Amino acid sequence: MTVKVRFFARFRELLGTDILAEPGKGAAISTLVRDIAQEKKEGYDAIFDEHGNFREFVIVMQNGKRVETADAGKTVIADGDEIAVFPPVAGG
Amino acid sequence: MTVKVRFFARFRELLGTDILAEPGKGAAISTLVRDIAQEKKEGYDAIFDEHGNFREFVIVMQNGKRVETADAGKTVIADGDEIAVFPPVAGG
Amino acid sequence: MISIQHEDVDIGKLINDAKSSGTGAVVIFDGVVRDDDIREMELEAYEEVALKELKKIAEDATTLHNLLHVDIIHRIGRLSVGENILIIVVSAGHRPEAYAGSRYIIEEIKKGVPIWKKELTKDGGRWVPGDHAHGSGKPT
Amino acid sequence: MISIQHEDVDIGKLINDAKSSGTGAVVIFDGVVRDDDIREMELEAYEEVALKELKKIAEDATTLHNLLHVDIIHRIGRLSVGENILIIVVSAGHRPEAYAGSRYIIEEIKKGVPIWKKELTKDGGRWVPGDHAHGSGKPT
Repeated sequence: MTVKVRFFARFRELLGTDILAEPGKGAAISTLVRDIAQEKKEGYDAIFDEHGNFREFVIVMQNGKRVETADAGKTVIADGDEIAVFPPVAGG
Repeated sequence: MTVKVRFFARFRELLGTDILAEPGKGAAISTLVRDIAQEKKEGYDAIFDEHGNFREFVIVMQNGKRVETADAGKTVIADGDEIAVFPPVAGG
Repeated sequence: MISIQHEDVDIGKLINDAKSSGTGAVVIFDGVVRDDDIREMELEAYEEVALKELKKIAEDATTLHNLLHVDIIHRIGRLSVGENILIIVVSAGHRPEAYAGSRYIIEEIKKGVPIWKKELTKDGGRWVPGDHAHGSGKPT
Repeated sequence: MISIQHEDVDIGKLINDAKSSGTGAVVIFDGVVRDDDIREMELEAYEEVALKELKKIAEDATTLHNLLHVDIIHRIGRLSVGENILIIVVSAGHRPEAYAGSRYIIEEIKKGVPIWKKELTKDGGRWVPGDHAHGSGKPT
């Protein structure tokens, strides 16, 4: 299955965006994001803490709806999903 | 001496405005306004109550500064004064 | 610009002119003739005094709310439904000041500036009662 | 009009279009690039989600504050000092609703809409930290 991962703002600068990935069936959001982020240490460190958990301020969305980062380890990805990962917003 | 009396809004409609008057030396504001208003009963009744006192909501200014209507009976007019009498404001 | 005038103004131009390098927020209030079953509205001012009071309100708002720029344009004469009555433009470094400054100005105008409105309806006219029964500010 | 776009807008035209027969007050918020020793600002949005959230905020503001019309235009891309970032136009029958509705919209945008700003200075760039540490709203 194919999913798209979008990083924004600082995370985009560090990791790129609109990344197409092909996770295995039953993969969790956190696993997918961790695998992609691991390719660039600075990007990984921006998003994950030393225990491999999402940093407190990181926001994750699945198809435009927020997923609590604490739940991202058990939230399963479906084919065609769009996963977004970004730092706190600053619009307006 | 010559003074100008300006009525605004409803009082202007009833009594006119920019009225030049020549009160005697030592005349009080309330006396001046009463004399002018008396020429038209409806105008007089709009400004004064049955005891000849300014109605509670009436505002009086002498040269652009407010005079409490309770004090208008003892506030003396000077040559060249501009006296304004108007109902509550409704700008904005 | 603080003004009492018959003519309308170009609000877009006022906004541009209100900006300086420290401006982060501009708040504009535009009071409009509302169609309360009226044909037109007639506005009248004690112009010299009203203008002086508007200037004082602008100064006080600037000090109290740290504004960078203030415009107040109050129109008089006959205005149709939908026309601008009062335009207030304020700029500030940040939004809380801009909102608070704008609101301060409109409330002070309602409270004490000698301006009156008459609604012209098909049955005649009706002077609008003020928001504040005792009108034009405190004695000075 | 609810929009996320690169182009600026004609605020004067938005104000005119915001008026209907029941309109007594229009309040406009214009957020501007402030000169905090920067050259330019670069804005980025998660466009589809941000637009959906702006529409939701406009609907909620309309219901909560009895608004007659709402425009929200949030610009993205590179903007210079003094340029408009965010324009909010609301109209209502009376001023308290117009002010409250306008303020509600800007605060909700700050709280939760996925848009980011980078200040471009002579020494490089700096992402602006949000007002709200935890960012984009509540989980739904």
